[in-house]
Parts: sequence; C-alpha cells; structure tokens
Amino acid sequence: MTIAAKFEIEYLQYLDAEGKQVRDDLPEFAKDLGHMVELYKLMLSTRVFDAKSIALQRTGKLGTYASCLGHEAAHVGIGSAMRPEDVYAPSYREYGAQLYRGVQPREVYMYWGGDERGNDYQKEPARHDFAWSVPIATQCLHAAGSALAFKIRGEKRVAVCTIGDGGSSKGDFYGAINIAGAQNLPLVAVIVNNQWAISVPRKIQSGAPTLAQKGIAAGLFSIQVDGNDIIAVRKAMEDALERARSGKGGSVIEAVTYRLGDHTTADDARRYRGEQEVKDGWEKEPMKRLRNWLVAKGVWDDAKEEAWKAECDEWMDNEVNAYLETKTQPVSAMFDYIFAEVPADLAKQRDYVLSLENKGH
Amino acid sequence: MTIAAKFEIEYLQYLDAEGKQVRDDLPEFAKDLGHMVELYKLMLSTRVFDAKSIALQRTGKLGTYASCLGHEAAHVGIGSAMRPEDVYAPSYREYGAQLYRGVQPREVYMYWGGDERGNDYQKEPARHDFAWSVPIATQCLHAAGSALAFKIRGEKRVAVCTIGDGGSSKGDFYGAINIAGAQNLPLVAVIVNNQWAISVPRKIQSGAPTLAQKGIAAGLFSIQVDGNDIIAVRKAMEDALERARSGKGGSVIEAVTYRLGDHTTADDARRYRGEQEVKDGWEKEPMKRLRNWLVAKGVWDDAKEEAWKAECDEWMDNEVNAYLETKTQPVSAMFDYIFAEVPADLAKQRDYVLSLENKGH
Amino acid sequence: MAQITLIEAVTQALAYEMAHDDSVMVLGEDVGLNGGVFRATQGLQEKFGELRVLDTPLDETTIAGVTVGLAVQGMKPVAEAQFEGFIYPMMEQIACHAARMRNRTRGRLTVPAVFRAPWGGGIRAPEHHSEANEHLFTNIPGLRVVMPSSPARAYGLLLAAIRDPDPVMFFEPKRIYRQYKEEVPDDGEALPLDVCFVLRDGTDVTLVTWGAQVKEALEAADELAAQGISAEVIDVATLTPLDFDTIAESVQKTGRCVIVHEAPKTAGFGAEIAARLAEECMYDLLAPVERVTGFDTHIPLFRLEMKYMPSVERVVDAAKRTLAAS
Amino acid sequence: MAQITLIEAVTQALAYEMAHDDSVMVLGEDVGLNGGVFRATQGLQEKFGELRVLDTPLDETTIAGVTVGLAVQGMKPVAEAQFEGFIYPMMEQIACHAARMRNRTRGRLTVPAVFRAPWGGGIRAPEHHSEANEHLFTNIPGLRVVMPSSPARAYGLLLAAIRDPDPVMFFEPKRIYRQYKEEVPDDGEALPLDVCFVLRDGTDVTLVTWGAQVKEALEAADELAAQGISAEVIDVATLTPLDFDTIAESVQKTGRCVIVHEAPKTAGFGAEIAARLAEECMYDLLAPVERVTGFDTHIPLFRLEMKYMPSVERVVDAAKRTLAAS
Ligand SMILES: Cc1ncc(C[n+]2csc(CCOP(=O)(O)OP(=O)(O)O)c2C)c(N)n1
Ligand SMILES: Cc1ncc(C[n+]2csc(CCOP(=O)(O)OP(=O)(O)O)c2C)c(N)n1
Ligand SMILES: [Mg+2]
Ligand SMILES: [Mg+2]
Repeated sequence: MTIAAKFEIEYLQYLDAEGKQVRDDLPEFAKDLGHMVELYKLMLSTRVFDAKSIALQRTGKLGTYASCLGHEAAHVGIGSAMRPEDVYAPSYREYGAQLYRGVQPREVYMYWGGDERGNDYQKEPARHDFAWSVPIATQCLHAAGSALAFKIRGEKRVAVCTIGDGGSSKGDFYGAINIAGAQNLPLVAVIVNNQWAISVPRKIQSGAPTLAQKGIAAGLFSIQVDGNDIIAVRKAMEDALERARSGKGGSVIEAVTYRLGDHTTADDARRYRGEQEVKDGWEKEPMKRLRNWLVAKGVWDDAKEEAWKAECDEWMDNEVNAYLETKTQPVSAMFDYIFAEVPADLAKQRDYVLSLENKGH
Repeated sequence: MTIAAKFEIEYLQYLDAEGKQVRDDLPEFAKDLGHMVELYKLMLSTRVFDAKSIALQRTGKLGTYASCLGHEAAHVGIGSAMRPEDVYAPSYREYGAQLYRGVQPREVYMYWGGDERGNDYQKEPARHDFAWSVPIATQCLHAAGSALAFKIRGEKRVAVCTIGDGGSSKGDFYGAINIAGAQNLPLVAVIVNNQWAISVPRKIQSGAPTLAQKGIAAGLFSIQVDGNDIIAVRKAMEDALERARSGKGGSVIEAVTYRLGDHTTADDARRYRGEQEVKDGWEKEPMKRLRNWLVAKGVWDDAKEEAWKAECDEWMDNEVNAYLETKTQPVSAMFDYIFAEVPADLAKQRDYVLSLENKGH
Repeated sequence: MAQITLIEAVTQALAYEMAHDDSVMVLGEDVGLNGGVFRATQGLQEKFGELRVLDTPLDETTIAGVTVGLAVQGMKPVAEAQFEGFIYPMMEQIACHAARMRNRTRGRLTVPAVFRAPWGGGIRAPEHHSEANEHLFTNIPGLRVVMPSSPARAYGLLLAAIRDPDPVMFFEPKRIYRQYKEEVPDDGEALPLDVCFVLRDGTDVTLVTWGAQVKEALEAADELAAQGISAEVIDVATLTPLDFDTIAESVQKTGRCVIVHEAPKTAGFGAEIAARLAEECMYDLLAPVERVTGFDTHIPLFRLEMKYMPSVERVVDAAKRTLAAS
Repeated sequence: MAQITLIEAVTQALAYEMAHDDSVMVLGEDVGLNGGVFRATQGLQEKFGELRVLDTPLDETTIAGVTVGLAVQGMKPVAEAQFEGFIYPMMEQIACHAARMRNRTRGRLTVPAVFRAPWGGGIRAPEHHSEANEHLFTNIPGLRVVMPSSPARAYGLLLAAIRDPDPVMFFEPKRIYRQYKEEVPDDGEALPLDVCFVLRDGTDVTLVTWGAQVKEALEAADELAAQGISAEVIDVATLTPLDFDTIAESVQKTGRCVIVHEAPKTAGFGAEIAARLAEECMYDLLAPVERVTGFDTHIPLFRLEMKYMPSVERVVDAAKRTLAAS
C-alpha cells in the first residue's frame, strides 16, 4: 500500500482535573509562579465578572448575555499568550481573553445592554481588536484578512480568532484556515470546544474524533489541548504564535472544555442535557485544578482568594455603576455612523426623526 | 506525547503512465476484459464527443463549452461504478460519467448552446440525476441532501458528487462532507483534481499536500487515486459505494488528473501555464495507458480502435444534427417553468411579451 | 378548541402536515430536543424522530443546500434559519437552485421546500437578531415570499407553503409570536398564497402592510377612526407573486395609500407597491403615496430600536398627511 | 492620449490608484497572471506583485471575509466577484460586516473596501453568468452601490469608490465592456459618488437608467427625437445613497418618466425611483410612471436572452405611452 500522507493529532495536558501535574516538562512561563498567580487572578476576576453579568441580566439591567462560565482557562490562556500588537477576532463570550487585552467590563455591559458604544473599546490593545461577532464563524475570515495584511506589510504580527465547536462547522471557518494554509498566513484559529452549540451536542456537529483534525484539511499544524488546563492552552498558543510570527504558518488548536452554564441567559439547558453531565463538567472545571496546583506550590491560599475576590467585587461594582450611569445615545446616533459623512438622502431621514423627537413621539 | 488521533492517506494506482500494471491484486471488475474494453470504448467516445463539441463551438454553433479532455478515466470510472438507482450531482464537465448514465450528447449541446431543454435529460438513470451545476460546489450539498433522503427512507442508494480542486476550497464542499460525517450519510464526494481552477494552480487553492485529506476534517474515509488510471478510480469508487450502501458512511476520493485543454472555450491557458507542463500532462493521459494494457492483453488493436472511432463519429454526427435541428423555444417558455402554474402577476408579463412578438419586436 | 399564539400555530401546522404526509420533515439548528430557540418545533422530534426533525451542523449554507437536495429527491423539507439575520449564507442555494431548479430543467426537477425564519425586531434581542430582510427575496423569480400576521394566517399559510410545489420563504414576525391567542382549528385547511387579505374595510385611506406591522396598522386605523377617518387595512401576506389587484381596488376606492413596513425604506418592498400605484393607479390617487418604514440605517441595538420601528403615531401622521393633501 | 474601453478604464483606475497608494490591492479568482476572466486586472500582478494582486482560493465567502479583515487593518482592498451571479456567498460578510462595522463600533473600525463584479447579460454567456442583482444591495444601509456606463465614468467612479472611506459595491456592465472607446485621461480625477448624471437634456419625458441600459436609453432618445419627442436621459450611476433631487428636477420639467433596468421588474431598483416619484412628484406627473425592465423570470439561456432584455423599442413604446396618456 502506497501512503500519500500521514498525520497525528497530539493531545496536550499538564494539569489533570485535580491539579496534579501529569508531565515534568513545564513550559518556561509556567515556571514563573508569580505569573501563574496573575493568570489565576484573571481567571477568577473573569468568573466574578461573569456572575455579575448574569445577576444584572436577571434583574433586567442587561439584555441577553452569553456567559463564559467554565471557559476561563481557554480564554485567559489565549489572551495572555498574545502580544499587544497581535489582533484578536473573538466571537461573543471570550471575556477572559478580552479583559486581558483591555476591554472593560462596562463595555461588555453596554454591548449586551443594547448600546453600540460597548463595541468602541477605549483601551489598547483591545482598541485595535475586532468587536464581538455574532454571525457565527465570520470572524475567522477577519482574522485571516488581518493576517494577510500583516504579511503584505511585512509586520511580525499574528491574527488570532476563536470559534466554537458548532462554529467550526461553518464554511467561513474552513475558508479561513484554508487561505491561511495556501498563503502561509500568521493565523492562529482556536476552536473552543465546549461540547455544545446551544442545544446541539458535539457529535451532531461532526463525525470526526477530534475537531483539531479539521486543520489537516488546510495543511495547518493542528493540536488538541485540555482547554481547562491553562498551562496547556497557553503553551499551545505560545508555540503557535511563535510559528506564525516567524513565518512558519498558521495553526488550529482545539481547546476541549465544557460549557457549565446555559448557552445564554435566553436559554434553559435543562431542556436538552442531563444533570449528570453538568456535574461531570464541574469535576473538570479549570479554576480548581490551577488553584490546587498553586496552593500546593505555596503561592496561593484561601485568604488570598478572598482578598482578590473582594477586590474583583469592588472593581465590578464600579464598572456596573459606570454602565448604569451611561445615558442612552441621542436618537441621531442611529444615523451618524452609517457612513463617514451622513449622505444628503439619509440626512433627511435624520431630520425627520429629530422632528419627531421634538414632537415628543 | 499523547496522541489523540492518527491518519493515513493511501495512494491507489494499478496502471502506470505506460500501461504497466504496478500491482497484482487486480479488482474483480478489471479481470473481466470484456468489461474493460467497454470502459475503454466509452472513454474513447467521450473524447470523440468532446472534440466534436469544441469544433461546434469554434464554428459558432455552441456558446462557451467546458472540455473534459484528459478527465476520461476519472469520469468514466465514476459513472461506471454507480448503480442506476444512485444519484449523481455533477458540476459541468463530467460527460464521461453522464454519457454512461444516459445523458445524450444532443442534450449537452443544447445546454451549452443556450437552451434550457438540455437539462431535461430524457433517459434514465440520468433523468433522476441533477443537472449541470455552475455555482461551484453547490452540487455537493445537493448530493448530501439526496443521501439524507435515502437514509430517511431506508433506501439502499448512494449520492455521488464531483468537485474540482478549486471547488474543494468552497465552504459548500466542506459543509457536504461534514454533514455526511455527522449523519453517517451514503455520500461519495470525488475531488477531480486536474491541477487548475481556470488560471489558478492547485498550490494556490490549498497548503495541504493532498486534497484527499480534506475528508479527515469530516471524519470520512479518504483516499487519493491516480485519476488517469480508470482501474484505480473505479476500484476506489466501488469500495466507497459499497461502504456507503451498507451504512458505513461517506468517503472522499481525490482523483489526481490533469486538464489537458483550456478551462473552457472562452479561456486561453497559454496565458498562465507553460508548454512543458502540458506536454508532461499528455505523457500521463488516461487513454494511452489503458489502450496499451488492453493491447498487451490481446483484446484491443488498431483496427478495433479505428472501427470504434468511426462508429463514434457517426453517433456524434447524428447527435449534432439532432441538436442543430432543434427549434428555439417559444418566448413563452421563459415564463412557463418559473412556478408549477404561471401566477396571475407573471401571466400579465407573458401576455405582454407575446403581444410584442406579434408586433414583430 | 384551544386558543393558540402565532408560534403555536406554526407548530400546529408543522405537526399536522408531518402527521399527514411522510415526506414532510424539519431541519435546522436546535430544532430537535430544544424545539427551536422560539419553540416552533417543540415536541416534534419526540413524535417524528431524529431524522424527520433533524438538528443540523451549524452552517446555514449546509442547511439550505441539503434542503434543496432533499426536496429534489421527493421530500418536503421545512428548513429553519434560526434568525432572519443569519439567512445570508442560504442565499446562493435559494436563488441559484431552489428558485431555479424547475426552470433550469424545464420541470424535470423541482424544489417543494419551505425556508422558515423568525423575522424582525422589537424583542430587545442582541445584534443580528432583529433583521427585516424579506426584501432580499422579492426580486428573485421562482420564489414565493410569505409572511403571516396572525395565528390563523400562520397556520393556513404555512400549510399552503408546505404543500406548494415550489419553494416558499416563510418569514415569521417574532415580535408577535406570543402577542395574542386566537382559536385556530387544527383542520388542515390551508389559506391561498395568491391573495392579500383585507383586514378592515375603510373609505378614506388604505393602509398596506404585512407581518408584525399589521398590529400598528390596525391600531392606527382605530386611532384614525376615533378622529373620524375611515382606514382600510390590507395585509399583503404573500409579497411575491403579488396580488396587486386587491391593493389597486382599495386605492381606487380610497384614493390614498400609506405603506408600512419595518425594513429600511430605500428599496424596501414598499417601493414595489408604491411603484405599482404610480404606474397603475396614478389617476386614482388623491394624494402622494406615503411610506412609513424603518430608516436607511441598521436597526439599532435595543436601547434605541423602538425609535427605528414604524410606530402607530407615524402611521397616523402619514395617513393624515394624505388627507390633508387632498 | 489613448482611446480606451470601459474595461480598460477599470484597469487604468486600478493601476493608477495602486501606484499612488500602497494600501490599495486587488484580490479574487484569476485576477493574477490571467488578469481576470475579462482582463480587468491585466498586467497588474506583474507591476505590483503576487500579494497586492492576489489570486485567492475559490470561495467567495473567503474573498469577502478576508477583504473585510484587510480593510479593517488599513488596507484598501478591491475584491472581485468573477461574475455577479456568484456574489451570493459574499452577502453575509458584506451585509453583516462591511456595511456595519463603522456603525457597530461607533466609528472605531471601518471597511474602506470595494467589491467589483461584472454585471448583467447580453454576452451569450453560460448559466449564472448574466445576473443583474444590484438590487440585492440597495436595501443594505452603509453600502454604496455604483454602476458606471461609460469608460470615463468607470474610471472616475472606480477611483472614487476606492478612495471612499466606506464599502462600495461596484457593478460593471459587461455587455458594454468593449462596446466603444473614448478618451479617458489618466489624471487620477475621481467623479462624485453622490450625483446622478444627466447625459442628455430633454423636455418631454425623462428616461432614468444605469449601467448597460444607458445605451438603450440614449438610442431610444435618438429614436424619439426623430419622432419629434425630446427625451432627457439620466444615468443614476450611484444607486444608493440616491440623488433623487436630480431625477425629481427633471421630472418636474418633463412630467413623464420611464425607468429602464435589466433586473426583474418586481422589487427591482426601478421600484424605488417610481416610489419616490409617487411620494414626492405626484403633482408633477402628467402620466403614469413606466418601468421597462427584465421580466419576473430568470434571464433565459442565451438563445432567448435578448427577448428578456429591455430593448430600444420597448423604451420608445413606453415613452410614447407616457405622452399619449397626457
Ligand atoms: C450564522 C449564525 N447562525 C446561527 C446563529 C445563532 N447561534 C448563536 S450561538 C449558536 C451556537 C454556537 O455554538 P458554538 O459555535 O459551539 O459556540 P458556543 O456558543 O458554544 O461558544 C448559534 C446557533 C448565529 N449567531 N450565527
Ligand atoms: C461560485 C462560483 N464562483 C466562480 C465561478 C467561476 N468559475 C467557473 S469554473 C471555475 C474554476 C473551477 O475550478 P475547479 O473547481 O478546479 O474545476 P475545473 O474547472 O478544473 O474542473 C471558476 C472560478 C463559478 N462557476 N462559481
Ligand atoms: Mg460550543
Ligand atoms: Mg480544477
């Protein structure tokens, strides 16, 4: 039998569900325990932020909100591996990565609170990142286009996109990794496989044993990691970013995790998945293992945990207040950003709406 | 290192470019030399048909025409492996498969001659096949949908689609193989890789070493074959059809061949590819090797070749005449097939056009 | 006989037709156990199994293309786009194949499919969940574009759409999914796809609309009546092929027309109706035609979205302008 | 100064802008060595390299999405859809991102991209190579929809489109790609994107059209002149945002209007112009508005396609009907 090509998908894990280290070759960044504490703190603040968002929604102060509960290792792993000059194209729940890059909680609240200004990230590097992208998988092509711009201009920057297990079924994802392979683009595509796309389980999305192997279709470096193990995520990201930055091409990383919450606040996951599965999900969640590991290393303890949580609470309260104090935009805002300048034909409509406002309609 | 998954892409070939048998384990069908002669004859008639089409176009009797020169082994291999009850969803140049399934040359001429009736295949099984599909890759999803219908109804039928190397970049192709994998559908997707998509070479389409490996993304059985070796194509097809028919799921077959002609009669390939490459292509073309093999087996010779060519010429002349004698459709045909019945609003437009006709516009 | 909402009428029609015709099936994202994010397919998978109520991979192009394949092979698929704002990837398959297959093959192959999509704004939904794009499909020959505006019409029109031998776009105004209940006998009676429905007779001005805006139009008619103005209200229901005769008849009577729709004004489907009036009813018009529509902007996120939607006040103002003009 | 065709004017504009602005680039299928199937990008790859004149994989969704990404990152990509009939897979990226990015981010991110596509029928091309779908984009806020009708306007409008800070759909009427030549100085002078062009003054009737049909309109005007009827001819050029004032002014003068376009009649962009007339010029109209358009059918394969296209005779007839009516 003649073999035309051979492939392997590696599975990467450093910490098991209990925080036991399953391999000795810790990556450099993980030897810096101070840094690992920082990562843990961001994961925790992300979780505090998320709980606050859900509370806001439940009390009618947000619209629909997409929670990131359970994704903290994957998201913070991604965000923390990137350099400021890189570009991030998220979908809609990767707050852990975005907070790292300067998106402010108040901006998240504004967006899900029905205010476009939430997309106008004020701080770098988030300011040059893409906004949340709701049409599934479309953001992958924005990352590929960004990567192409970097290549054309000879910039040593990498474009990173995240996509769900469900989203990896959509043609755009395939198009993005395909052109990355064909043009050797500095693109890192991370499939955050949380096992569910709203109510549709992973097995309905694909007959493939791993989602990482989708990268093989495009000739990209492809790897599967324990997405609840931030060391594994971060290591795979660092390697992929390094390959991309040095002109060695794009990667697909599948981060295997679990969506502990409902799809969004508009969803009720009990309709379609069993309790046991969620319990199992909690056994493997990302915070516990990292905390256990840090505690074992002697760099974290309950007191620190409580203190940091309190700090986070304060931070979030502050952000919530800033959000709640934000006045609704004037109605003219509807017209002012459609084009660089409001065309004459549209200006007539704006004037009409303003006249209605004056009439008190 | 933990390995999550491993894959191999086999390359299948029985006859080399000169017709030398490179492996001993001939499949059953190839041991039937009478049948092999039949296949050769259909490949030859396809080539005669194709030359006639180009001549028709050159003399202004056809519009643009997409030649199949060099694809005869791939196309006849596909068509001859299928059962009548299977369904075929071609793109636009797979005449070798279609003639086998009952599409008549006059229908091909009508289609490229600007007459919709060319799509109204009169003979079974072609009559239940899909028509030519110009929007690249869309036909793959029609095949997947057909395969789903077969599965739902418990029919032991298989849907087959063909797609080019270029077309395999389009999201629809990915969508089709993906749902085939997820739902275990009886789908066989054949990538006819002729190295070019109009002027775009294979390497611009994908960074993957084989196109067959795209099937890995969907968890499908995937294999690469010498697309100029009809035994290899036919064998891979038979295996894939058998797997699909017996509920073992879909396959992706990459048939590696070469487009010996221009993309279509509207194209001039000299603009973008060198002479040497085309010469090399001719060295590996599919007729010669099969002829050599059959001649060596003592079942074919020059006299038979000439006699069959003459028969084909007559057949094609007959088809061309039937085509040329076909009267243009009445102008009302423009309106009559938009809906099952012409809606009142549309009937007014039809009446208007008929009144123009009467005025001699 | 139970009182049901518009969304329940959709479910009732699907269940009826699936029970009576084995070839009818449903496919889309989350249509199975979850019953769709709006519950349109609630309970169907339990009744009809995982294949006839099929959760698809997350790719609208796949859904549309597979739907075409199913329909050509004799199934009657009802595909769901989860929100109308996600329908774009379906367009190539709808425009190039569903709407063309019959014509392409001179009737040999046909596509008796329905493409359903929750449509429109006003439910404080996130970005891309409030689009009103019926218009994208009204210039495509070979398609029927249908939008119900009440539970009974949802039931009857959806049955008709499924039975129709050609492809139908079926847009469901999600703002009124649960707005009110009415009695809808589950008798399998379809409504015609070639007529506009006159919902209220009037003599002074004709209000022409469809989908969710029927509510505003009827309320505006009440308000106008209170002011002594008699408004006729027409629910277009099937946008294409258009039954313009019913509209023309009304405008011949009233001499005035206000067209109301949610999509942006420029090149919205209201333009076609106004254009027909300019062509065919010019001598009947006592006043310029008015369009009360969304603006030529994207529908804003929900804090401002109601500023975008055609309001009862805007409709009343427009109707009164037509009366003032003549 | 050389005389050039419309397609050569496209090439000239691309070459000019690429030479003067490093961020301008071209991408699409076959745009490289082959210079595009119509040769619009002929010679550009040799001049500007394989990256700035990029042959893409065969996936329109990829082309559109990558274009958005490039534009957000500061490039000015000019993407080509090989034929307008293959533009559907681009729609999600165009409608949901290119046209919305500025509004979504309150101006933080923008998409200064151009989407070019050879448009329309009449060249005896195969199936799906003759579509006239400008209409699909005219209801999308945040997009400019532009169609040139002469070499000079192709040059000036394309330069303007590339320089425009927002996304532009640029449809090129392929039937007149090589119809005639005219002098087009390569001076980098752009034309405005906010005006209709009055190509011929007249007093009796206004012919409003765009793209390839400008030819038929001008010929009809000649024919009408021979019969003593003075027709004004307006090339809309930029369909959206629409400069209706120029059209209104003309109709105020002539009192009659014939709108000519190739796309199907129902919900074609002609509807918007007729609708505006019904709203804003009703008292000026001396006769019903006429639309001379393609029919509500798919454009037939080429043996019948000229029966589908608006002909000079149909335009003349329509113009005369407007005169007979008043
Ligand atoms: C094109 C498109 N289709 C449908 C939707 C509706 N939708 C929102 S999220 C979602 C599921 C996404 O699942 P997955 O990609 O796994 O990401 P996750 O939400 O699990 O992070 C769907 C179907 C959408 N936003 N965009
Ligand atoms: C969606 C779409 N985009 C573009 C085209 C124009 N087009 C026709 S054939 C072709 C190249 C196809 O190449 P490939 O898939 O390799 O098939 P081949 O022609 O080589 O058999 C292109 C770009 C098309 N028909 N459909
Ligand atoms: Mg998921
Ligand atoms: Mg090819």
